[in-house]
Amino acid sequence: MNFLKWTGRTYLVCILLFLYVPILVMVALSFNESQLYRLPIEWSTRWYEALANNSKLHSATLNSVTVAFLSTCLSTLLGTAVALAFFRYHFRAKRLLQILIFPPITIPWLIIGTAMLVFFFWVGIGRGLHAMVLGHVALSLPYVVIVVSARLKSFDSALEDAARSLGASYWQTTLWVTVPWLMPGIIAAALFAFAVSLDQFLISYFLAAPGVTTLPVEIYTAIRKGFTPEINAISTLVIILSMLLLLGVSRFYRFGGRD
Amino acid sequence: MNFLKWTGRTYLVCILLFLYVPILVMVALSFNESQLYRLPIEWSTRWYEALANNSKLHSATLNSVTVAFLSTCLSTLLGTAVALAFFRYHFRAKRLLQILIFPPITIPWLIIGTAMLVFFFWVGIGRGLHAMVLGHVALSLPYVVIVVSARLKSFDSALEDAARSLGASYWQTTLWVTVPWLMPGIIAAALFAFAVSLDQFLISYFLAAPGVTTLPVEIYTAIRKGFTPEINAISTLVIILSMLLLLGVSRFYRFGGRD
Amino acid sequence: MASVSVQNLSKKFGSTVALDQVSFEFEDGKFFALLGPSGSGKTTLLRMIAGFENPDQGSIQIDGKVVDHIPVEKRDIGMVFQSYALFPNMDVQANVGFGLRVRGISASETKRLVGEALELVRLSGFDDRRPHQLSGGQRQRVALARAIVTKPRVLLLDEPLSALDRTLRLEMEIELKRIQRDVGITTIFVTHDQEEALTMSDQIGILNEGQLVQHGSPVDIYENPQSVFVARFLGEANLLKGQVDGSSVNLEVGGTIQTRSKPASPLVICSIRPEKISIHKEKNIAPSSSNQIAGRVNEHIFNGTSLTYLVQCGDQVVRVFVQNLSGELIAPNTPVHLSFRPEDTLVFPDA
Amino acid sequence: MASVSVQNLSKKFGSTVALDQVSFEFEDGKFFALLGPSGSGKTTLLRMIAGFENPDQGSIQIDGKVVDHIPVEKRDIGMVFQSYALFPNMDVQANVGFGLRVRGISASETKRLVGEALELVRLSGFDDRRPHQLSGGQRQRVALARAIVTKPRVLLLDEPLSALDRTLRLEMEIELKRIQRDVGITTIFVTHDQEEALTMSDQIGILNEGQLVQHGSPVDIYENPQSVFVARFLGEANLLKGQVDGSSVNLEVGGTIQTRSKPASPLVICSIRPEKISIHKEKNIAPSSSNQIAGRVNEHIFNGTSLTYLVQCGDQVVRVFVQNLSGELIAPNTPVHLSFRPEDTLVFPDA
Repeated sequence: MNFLKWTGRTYLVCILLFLYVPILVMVALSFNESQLYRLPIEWSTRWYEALANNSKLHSATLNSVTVAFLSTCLSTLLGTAVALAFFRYHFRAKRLLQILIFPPITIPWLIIGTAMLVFFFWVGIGRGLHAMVLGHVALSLPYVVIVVSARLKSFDSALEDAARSLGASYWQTTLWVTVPWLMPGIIAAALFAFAVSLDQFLISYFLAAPGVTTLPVEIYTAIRKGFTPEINAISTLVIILSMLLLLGVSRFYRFGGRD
Repeated sequence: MNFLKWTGRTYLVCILLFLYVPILVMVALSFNESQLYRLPIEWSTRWYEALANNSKLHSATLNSVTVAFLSTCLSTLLGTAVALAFFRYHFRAKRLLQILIFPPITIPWLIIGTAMLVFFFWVGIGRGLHAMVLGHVALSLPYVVIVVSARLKSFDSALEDAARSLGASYWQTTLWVTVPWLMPGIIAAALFAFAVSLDQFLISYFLAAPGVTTLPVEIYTAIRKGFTPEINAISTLVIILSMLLLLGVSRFYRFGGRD
Repeated sequence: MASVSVQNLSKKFGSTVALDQVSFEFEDGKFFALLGPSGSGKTTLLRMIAGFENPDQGSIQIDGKVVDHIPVEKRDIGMVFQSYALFPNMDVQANVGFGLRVRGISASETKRLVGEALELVRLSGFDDRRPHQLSGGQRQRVALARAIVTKPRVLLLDEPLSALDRTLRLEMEIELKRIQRDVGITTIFVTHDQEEALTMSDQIGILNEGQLVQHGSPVDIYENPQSVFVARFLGEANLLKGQVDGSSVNLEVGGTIQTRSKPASPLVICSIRPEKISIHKEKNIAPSSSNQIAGRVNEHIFNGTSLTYLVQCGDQVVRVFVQNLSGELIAPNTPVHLSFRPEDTLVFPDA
Repeated sequence: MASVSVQNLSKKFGSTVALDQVSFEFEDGKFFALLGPSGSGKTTLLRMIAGFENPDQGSIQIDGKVVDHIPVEKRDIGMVFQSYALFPNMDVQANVGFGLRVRGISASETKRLVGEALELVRLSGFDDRRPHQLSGGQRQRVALARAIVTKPRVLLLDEPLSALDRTLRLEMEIELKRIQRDVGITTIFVTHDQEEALTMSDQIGILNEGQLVQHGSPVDIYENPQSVFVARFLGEANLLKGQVDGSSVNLEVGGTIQTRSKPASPLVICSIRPEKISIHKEKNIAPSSSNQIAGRVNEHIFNGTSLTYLVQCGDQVVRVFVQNLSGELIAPNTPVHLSFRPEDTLVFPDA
């Protein structure tokens, strides 16, 4: 009894220490005048100003967001339709599809990214934004299907029967009854897909055309070249974006506990 | 109606084309004599032989698996306990914890890795296997908590009441009734954690001590230095491992559809 | 308001026969109950009339028109589901108005019709509630209002009361019957609960293993079951085995009795309803024309309005139903005499 | 086998009073029903006796020993839950044997005791089944066997029949009563279903808003309710308002009647059970000592064993229960005369 409460507290400490404290330290340092990790912190916005003048970073951010946005739209639409198809129909490929859905999650992205690189290059799709969007859709689709399917599990299909008995056509039933009911799942899935896309640094790294870069690639390159607090500044901005995303997700996707 | 079936097929094509065909091509090429992507494929195991003689890769693999194993054990144990604590008790920190559980999933690993690097370096935990295990536990814990909590959602707490009314102590109830019931969720969570750990190339990259490398880091470095089919060979082996993992997961973690 | 006619409906699911050559006429404006044990095909029949299932053979007509190839949404039916199936994302107003919205009725007209329907089910003023804010009985009423607001030709009810507890169910049985009578809509009601079927319907059809085994008014079927299955499934029946001896029957539990009709085979099963049996402590209190058997009270079940005695007769337990007029009980282990009239003693061949 | 005594139990959940100064003696070997509407505190009381909840005030004794600080697992109780709560990862043998395994009983002894318990609930040969392979009634029996195999001092039942359908429930009511009598264990049964309470128990305690409002044997409470709440909650009651005029009561629905006891206030409510009322088409057929009121049949509800007439008397509907002796009905709209004895006419002050 006390053991579990104690575990809860340990977990809190663990989370704070290994995830949130590092993040807070980074946020704090992004406002530090000094380039070295020197204390006490002297308030400064110089790294944000440097950011504002870094046009390479701007286009990288734009690319990141464009790819994330396009791939999120595509994978959410397609993934929801796939989850519905799984729910409603028994077709021959169904079992196969349900098995094939897991590997993209368990195989390291690095390997998949490498495989895609080789393949896209080979068949002439090449590199560039279009290849990145394709890659991100393929990678985030499984998350969408899994999250929407989880929501569908508790869907009472009598609701669809009821709508049809009241005169609603197939499409009216889907749009007015099923999709509104799925909405929390769909929104959570879209946020997941967006996060996955932003996260997929390596894929982007391999698939991007030499001229096109995305934000994670930029950060990575900057880190390799030299570790400047400018990185802390951009990371802080990304964290704020992620926090907004997470608030959206936890608003729609409840889990754990009884409440 | 036909639209959804058509979507199912599109999805199959999409999955095959953008994930499985690349992977198969990579597997095929790992058995090709030629270093260049030259057809037709001439059967050869030379890249696997090269692998067998690459001692740096061996220690990298050993490190990867050690870290993944340790962090999986720790995060599965701790995560299951946390999920149980969420389920059974209302404590003050609960709501806070439930909100804090999402960010590690939505914030790009790159950023978290950077933050951890800065922080661990700063407080003197430094780099090395112990830091990597800590980092991986912190990152995979949320997955464990979420997967086990999802399973707990359908747990009838009357089962625990029943066990206690029959004379079972708190620990007997947990070990003989609750945990066996949770087992599919716990196993799925452990496999997730293992996959996450193998996947966390960047974290490892930043946190590893100069002498200590892990498999993904090795692969990455090899790719940067020059793209040899040896990479295809090692990737093929990783894919086989992942496939085994995925079979384990889909055995225990059912999702989607009605069956 | 329409008649429904089904002809020779058959359906298999895999190798399981769900329906086997079922034909029936549902007359206009009546309340029908389809009664049967689970797996008897009653729900399949209802879903076929609704259009959710297609028959392998046979044809369905609504108002004389074949509807076999008309999809659910064009059949103009109202249906109430076991789980209520209220749309959780809509309030009561939007739930009830759904069928009107789909038909493109104007907002003001919809509001008026929804108001009328809610008044009919006595839920005026609940317009803004969400389904999860309603009790079980209220949800059932909303589901009913939603099904009838479009003035469908037929109302189909799929065990709509099975999710309610006993008290609420008794209340809703009366309510549902009242509403059906007020609206005058042809209603088909599927249930496995014989008391619901008896209480509510004008006509009962009893299904067993995909076949329609008997149909008629509740009183008619109850008083004149045509098989042991029906006698046992609709109401309770004491079944006593016996051998025919001339025009009378020698029961295995002892006693020679007269039956309503002439026994048709040498070995028979006699069926007597518990409420048709009188129980006495003294022997010759019943008219001499009555059938009599002797027994000993095992126990009594006190029910408030009535008592059921379980009487041991030979190796069999006979149930006797007695209205609670005085609150007096016959104690367990008392020897008793049971009597019942020959016209209440049905006889079936022993298969 | 033990007596249970609760004294002055009180419990609040937040600002809601769940139990308010409840005291009761559960005698050794008897079958008790705790009956009440939802929220009346009956489940809280049961869970307190089990040890899942702690009282804010008061004390619980089992066999004369205070158990307030003894945890659930040490109280030596057996409990059957509403959801059955069978362990899904264990077969029937392991489920029933769980309590013995926990107590460290040897494997061979466990096997023997489990076999006995399964025989008692008539499930011999089901040892290897998993819960999901059993029907609802079978699961209930396994849950019961599991609860009694350890020979606990008290058996606690938390609405164990509410998940079963009507037919199965009637069967299990009889079965449960038989097993309780065979084992002779003190049994406390929580239910909101008055028919279950009447049918099964030796003693009923009626709870309302956290208070124990009446207790006694089923027949005693049914025939002598001490408040309008009890009259209405346990069984059906026709409640007629009236004004006292000397020793008789002038009813609002018309008619002057005599009551069992002397009315204590000028405005009263008379309560008459539906089965105590006789219905006649002619006027003076009842003995002249009877109370009489006039009405008109609204409708009848045919139930198989019985009929219920809803009779309009003034602006009120009176229910009349009649055993189905002949299958004959009085048609709706027939004027009728209702008669009932003064000793069946209870009188309560009108609050």
